[in-house]
Amino acid sequence: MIAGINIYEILTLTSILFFIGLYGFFTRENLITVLLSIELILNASALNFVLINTYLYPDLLQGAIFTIFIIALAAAETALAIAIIINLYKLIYSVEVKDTETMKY
Amino acid sequence: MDFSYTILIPLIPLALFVILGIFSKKIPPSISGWIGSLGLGTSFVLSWYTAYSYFLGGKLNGVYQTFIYKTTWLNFTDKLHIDMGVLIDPISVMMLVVVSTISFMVHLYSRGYMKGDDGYTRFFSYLALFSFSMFGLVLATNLFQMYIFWELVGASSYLLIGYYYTKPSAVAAGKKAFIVTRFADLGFLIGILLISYYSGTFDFQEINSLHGSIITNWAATSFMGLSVITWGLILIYLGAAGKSAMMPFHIWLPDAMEGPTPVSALIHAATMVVAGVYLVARLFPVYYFVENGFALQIVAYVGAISSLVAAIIAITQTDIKRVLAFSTMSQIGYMMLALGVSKYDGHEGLGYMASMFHLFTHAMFKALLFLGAGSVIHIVHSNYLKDMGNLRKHMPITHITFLIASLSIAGFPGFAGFFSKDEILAAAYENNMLIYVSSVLVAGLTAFYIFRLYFGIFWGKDNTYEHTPHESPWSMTIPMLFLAFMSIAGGYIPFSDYISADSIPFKSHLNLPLAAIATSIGFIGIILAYVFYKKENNLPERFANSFGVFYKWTYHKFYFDEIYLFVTKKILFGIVGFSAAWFDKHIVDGTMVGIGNTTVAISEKIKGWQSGKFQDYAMSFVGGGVVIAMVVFYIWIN
Amino acid sequence: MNFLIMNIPLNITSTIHDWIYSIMPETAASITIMVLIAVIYLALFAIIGLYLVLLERKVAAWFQLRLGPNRVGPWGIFQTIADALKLVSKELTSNDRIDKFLYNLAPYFVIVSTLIGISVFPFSKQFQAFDINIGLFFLFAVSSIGVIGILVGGWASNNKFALIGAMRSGLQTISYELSVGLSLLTMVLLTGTLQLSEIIEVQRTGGWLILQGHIPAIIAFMIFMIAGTAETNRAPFDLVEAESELGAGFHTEYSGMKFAYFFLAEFINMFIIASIAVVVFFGGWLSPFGITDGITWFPEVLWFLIKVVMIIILMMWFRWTFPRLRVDQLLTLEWKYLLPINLANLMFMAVIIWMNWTI
Amino acid sequence: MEAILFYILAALIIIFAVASVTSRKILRAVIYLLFVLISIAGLYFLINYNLLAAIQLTVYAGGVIVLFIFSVLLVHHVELELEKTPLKRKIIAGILSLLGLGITLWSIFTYTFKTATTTYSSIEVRDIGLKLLSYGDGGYILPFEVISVLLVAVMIGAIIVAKGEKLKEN
Repeated sequence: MIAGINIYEILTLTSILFFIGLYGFFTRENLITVLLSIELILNASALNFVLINTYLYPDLLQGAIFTIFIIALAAAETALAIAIIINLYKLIYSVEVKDTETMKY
Repeated sequence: MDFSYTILIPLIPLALFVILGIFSKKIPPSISGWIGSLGLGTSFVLSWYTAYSYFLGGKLNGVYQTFIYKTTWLNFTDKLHIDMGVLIDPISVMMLVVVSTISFMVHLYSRGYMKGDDGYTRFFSYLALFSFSMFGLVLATNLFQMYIFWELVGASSYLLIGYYYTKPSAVAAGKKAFIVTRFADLGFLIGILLISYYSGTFDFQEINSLHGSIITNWAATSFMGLSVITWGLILIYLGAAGKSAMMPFHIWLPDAMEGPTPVSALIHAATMVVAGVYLVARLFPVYYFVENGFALQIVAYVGAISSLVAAIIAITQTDIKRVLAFSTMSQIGYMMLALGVSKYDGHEGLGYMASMFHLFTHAMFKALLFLGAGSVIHIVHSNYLKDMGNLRKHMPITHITFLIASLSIAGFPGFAGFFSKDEILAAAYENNMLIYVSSVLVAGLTAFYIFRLYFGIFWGKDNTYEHTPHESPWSMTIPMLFLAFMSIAGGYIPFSDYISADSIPFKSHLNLPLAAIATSIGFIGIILAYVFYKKENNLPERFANSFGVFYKWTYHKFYFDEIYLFVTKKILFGIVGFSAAWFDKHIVDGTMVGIGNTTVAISEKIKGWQSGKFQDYAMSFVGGGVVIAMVVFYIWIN
Repeated sequence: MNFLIMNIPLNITSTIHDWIYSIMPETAASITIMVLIAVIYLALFAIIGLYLVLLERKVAAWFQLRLGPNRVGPWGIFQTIADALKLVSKELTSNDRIDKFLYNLAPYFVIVSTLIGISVFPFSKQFQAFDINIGLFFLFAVSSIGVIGILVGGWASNNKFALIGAMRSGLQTISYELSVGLSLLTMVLLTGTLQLSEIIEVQRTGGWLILQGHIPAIIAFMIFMIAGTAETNRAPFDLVEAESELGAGFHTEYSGMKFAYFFLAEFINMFIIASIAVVVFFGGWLSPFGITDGITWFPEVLWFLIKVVMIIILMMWFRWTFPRLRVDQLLTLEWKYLLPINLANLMFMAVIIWMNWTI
Repeated sequence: MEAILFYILAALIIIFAVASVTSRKILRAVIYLLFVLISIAGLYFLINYNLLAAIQLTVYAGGVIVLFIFSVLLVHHVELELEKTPLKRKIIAGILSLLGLGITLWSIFTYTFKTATTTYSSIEVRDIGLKLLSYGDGGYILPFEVISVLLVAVMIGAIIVAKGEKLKEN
């Protein structure tokens, strides 16, 4: 619990972070940068978990533990995604989103 | 007395079928023939033993008892359950004897006849399957079990007719038999449902024992002037007519001769085709008592007409197997009419007894005729009368046995056919003069065409053959000799001591005046045949020409096939089918195609949305989520 | 203001602490103290860095049977200060077409991460800036940031040698971080706490941890030294720089003070590794066998520095003894030998603690 | 003081997040993300979740960001700039994000949270460790194990995927 800060301000912060990530996810043209945006989204939710835990149920640990899980999942997701991106680069020498549209109508 | 061992009689062929069917590629032909014959031999011995013990000891207070051993097979509800079991009563025991005897003989015969055939083992497995089904049919305790085996019999008949499946005509014949009998069986099935619905049971015994009181109740529910139960019986008779090749449904039987000759002997002469007769006999009390036997009269008239028409057609056919096929049809018509004119009690039930008697003797001599024909065909390699002639010296045993069978079917005194036919004629005479006259006429025609055949094959012109004809091997002649013996001795069995409509034995005696009339008519037929066909001459042609159109009609079997083709092709396919097709094509298909075209048109417009960019999809997803959230919140606020 | 008081206890001298609080309002006081501590640590950082460089040169000279720097000041003790002055006055050159922002940012990553690193060590009972409850883990976390500076700097230089050096550094650091972490984790099983001051307290009663944990502790120490040497990109694991192959590796394009930052950071990293080793294995500021326990005026920080210098000399000894590894050998050593051994050792330690076999 | 720190951190987070999603230099975007992550770690420190902060730093700063930088090093050159996003796309995405943000904030602000009055000083590593390994009520042993299995699977999967072509050759 941060003195002088109420939960609304914190949730506003995380919401803004989340939607900045979403905006990046929509607009970035490069797979790596898209992944960065996903990290932002994940972090926003992880932060939400922790902060809500602190503000509403300070004697519980669920939020912290779930954040640990989220971080682990994020790491796993990134590792796999980057492996795929590197393989893609090996195949088509590009990591642009527009070059991966082979499933178009 | 315990007859539960009779369950083995069908089960042995079933085991044979399974073994021979599964290992048909593994078992060498020499062994499979022996296995089949041995198995059927066991059934044969068991059947005769059953007959011996039943007819000597099955009476209680002068009435033959019915023994039933059954188990509930499918239990739907307390009331609706389907049983499986064996029913031992005079006619089933008689049928057991017939089926097992003919089947055993045919097995023995086939070992010689089918020698060297590719599907030898397959043939025996089919035969075993047929035997199993036929035994099951005969021993059925209830309508449903009978129906099951009825269809199994049809299926194995289909398999055996189409045995030479590389031959298009055989395949077509198999299909024809299957479709026609299937069509008739539809009536049978509906009949079963009607009868069972109103009687509340499938069980033969219960249905038959209901005849006194309940039938009047049944009669109350009427449809088109007839009670529902009469309709049910007529429908059941439809099935019987299909199986037994009665008039409208007889067209499959001549074509069924495409199958191997032993099969014709077994299935299409002696056993399966009399299943219809057996079915009517099995339900005889119901037939007799419902609405004063209206359905039974139909049976009688259909039988009489069939027998007459078939006899006429048989005269002109040149394929010897077809002649025999029409002869079979004619004789079954005899049995049917005998049942039809029969009454129930005591001596009045003479027709019933005569029918069964004739069934028995006919099975023997007709199977023998077929086996003889098979023997001839085996040597001549042709089915046609014109390719035969003067074979009596080359094939003495075949000649003699064929002659015995011919005399028997012609009703020559002293032979089996004489006795049974006499009983039928007597029954007809006592009850229906019209039918009697027709029957006498048929007797004469029968004598004529069978001796036409006999003289055509064994006398007449001296044909040149590819190789010198010789007598068939012992494996074929021994069954023939046995059946020849039965064709004579069968007539001396006191049938009325054993079989009657009400299971009470009575005394029957030869009706001499009637026998004399029939015999003289038969003589006329034989003499005519002798004149026409003993030596090669032009008499038959002149005779045929004098009949003109009638001869042509007869030769073409009264255009029955053509009528059927016209009805199916022109009316069903042409008018009904065409309009149905139009509807299907323009309305049903049109709707579907319209839906498809609309979808295609819409998707052409919107396919650009599928850009292949996952971000676009995510945007649509989030946009949808936002919209839904807005709607939900809007509703929530208000 | 709980936050500051609780997490940054000012233990250097309580008098200064009290004095500052007495003359200023609370917020201002804590900010002042924070600045003061930062200045102290920066100074410490500079002095340690400079004199480790000198020590290295002296040790190298000694190993190679020569004199080393001996002109500036007595025994050349001002040599590195002179060097630093030279570097400060040098022009900051850079390549054309580089990412200026990242190029300039990179050295600070390295510097800041090392600086944060040294702030958590208890040099003595009183001398510790930041006694965080997850001390070891925090150190581990912070030290992993340093590699980002190397990677970014190498990439932003627009130089292929720098890029290769940076890539190698990334590989090496990420790989060996595992071994460092696992070997420390082995010891954490023994101490039951991550807080550095408590780790030292544990050793006060039971003896140094390398003795308490006997076999697995010794194995862990060996692994830690190997991996730690690799973490600091020192020979025989100096593939990152590898002068004979890559010029100067990732900092090829850096000059002047920025180069000095990388250079200093390397030595401070060495110091950090040595300090961790001292804290975790050799009892931190505790005297051997408690020989100075009774002497209240004795500066315990001396023990800490003596032990650290011993370990640093050991690491320098490595440098002048072993030839450089190839990059595949480096990775093979880590993934095929150190990591499995480490995991087995961790199990071993767990069993020992479970069965209560510790001394 | 803490409030000021929070505002500073919040400002850093938002500024660097925006910079991260708009920067046209790829490695800068990664570094901005790193700053966001470090600021979030700072937030964790601020609420005394030291362990989480350290995990955030270790995994994100030490692992994920290094992976990102690695991939950038492998696939991108320093002189390249990212392609410009079409303006139309930016506008649509912006409107969508703002709409979503609006709805989220609206729903947050219309809800009354029951903020707890007690405060929990600092979470201990020991507590979290025990919680993660306890199989009783409120224990997380199963998800913990599942995550471990997932990580192993991902490790193997990443190796296979990245190696792809070479494996085929062999």
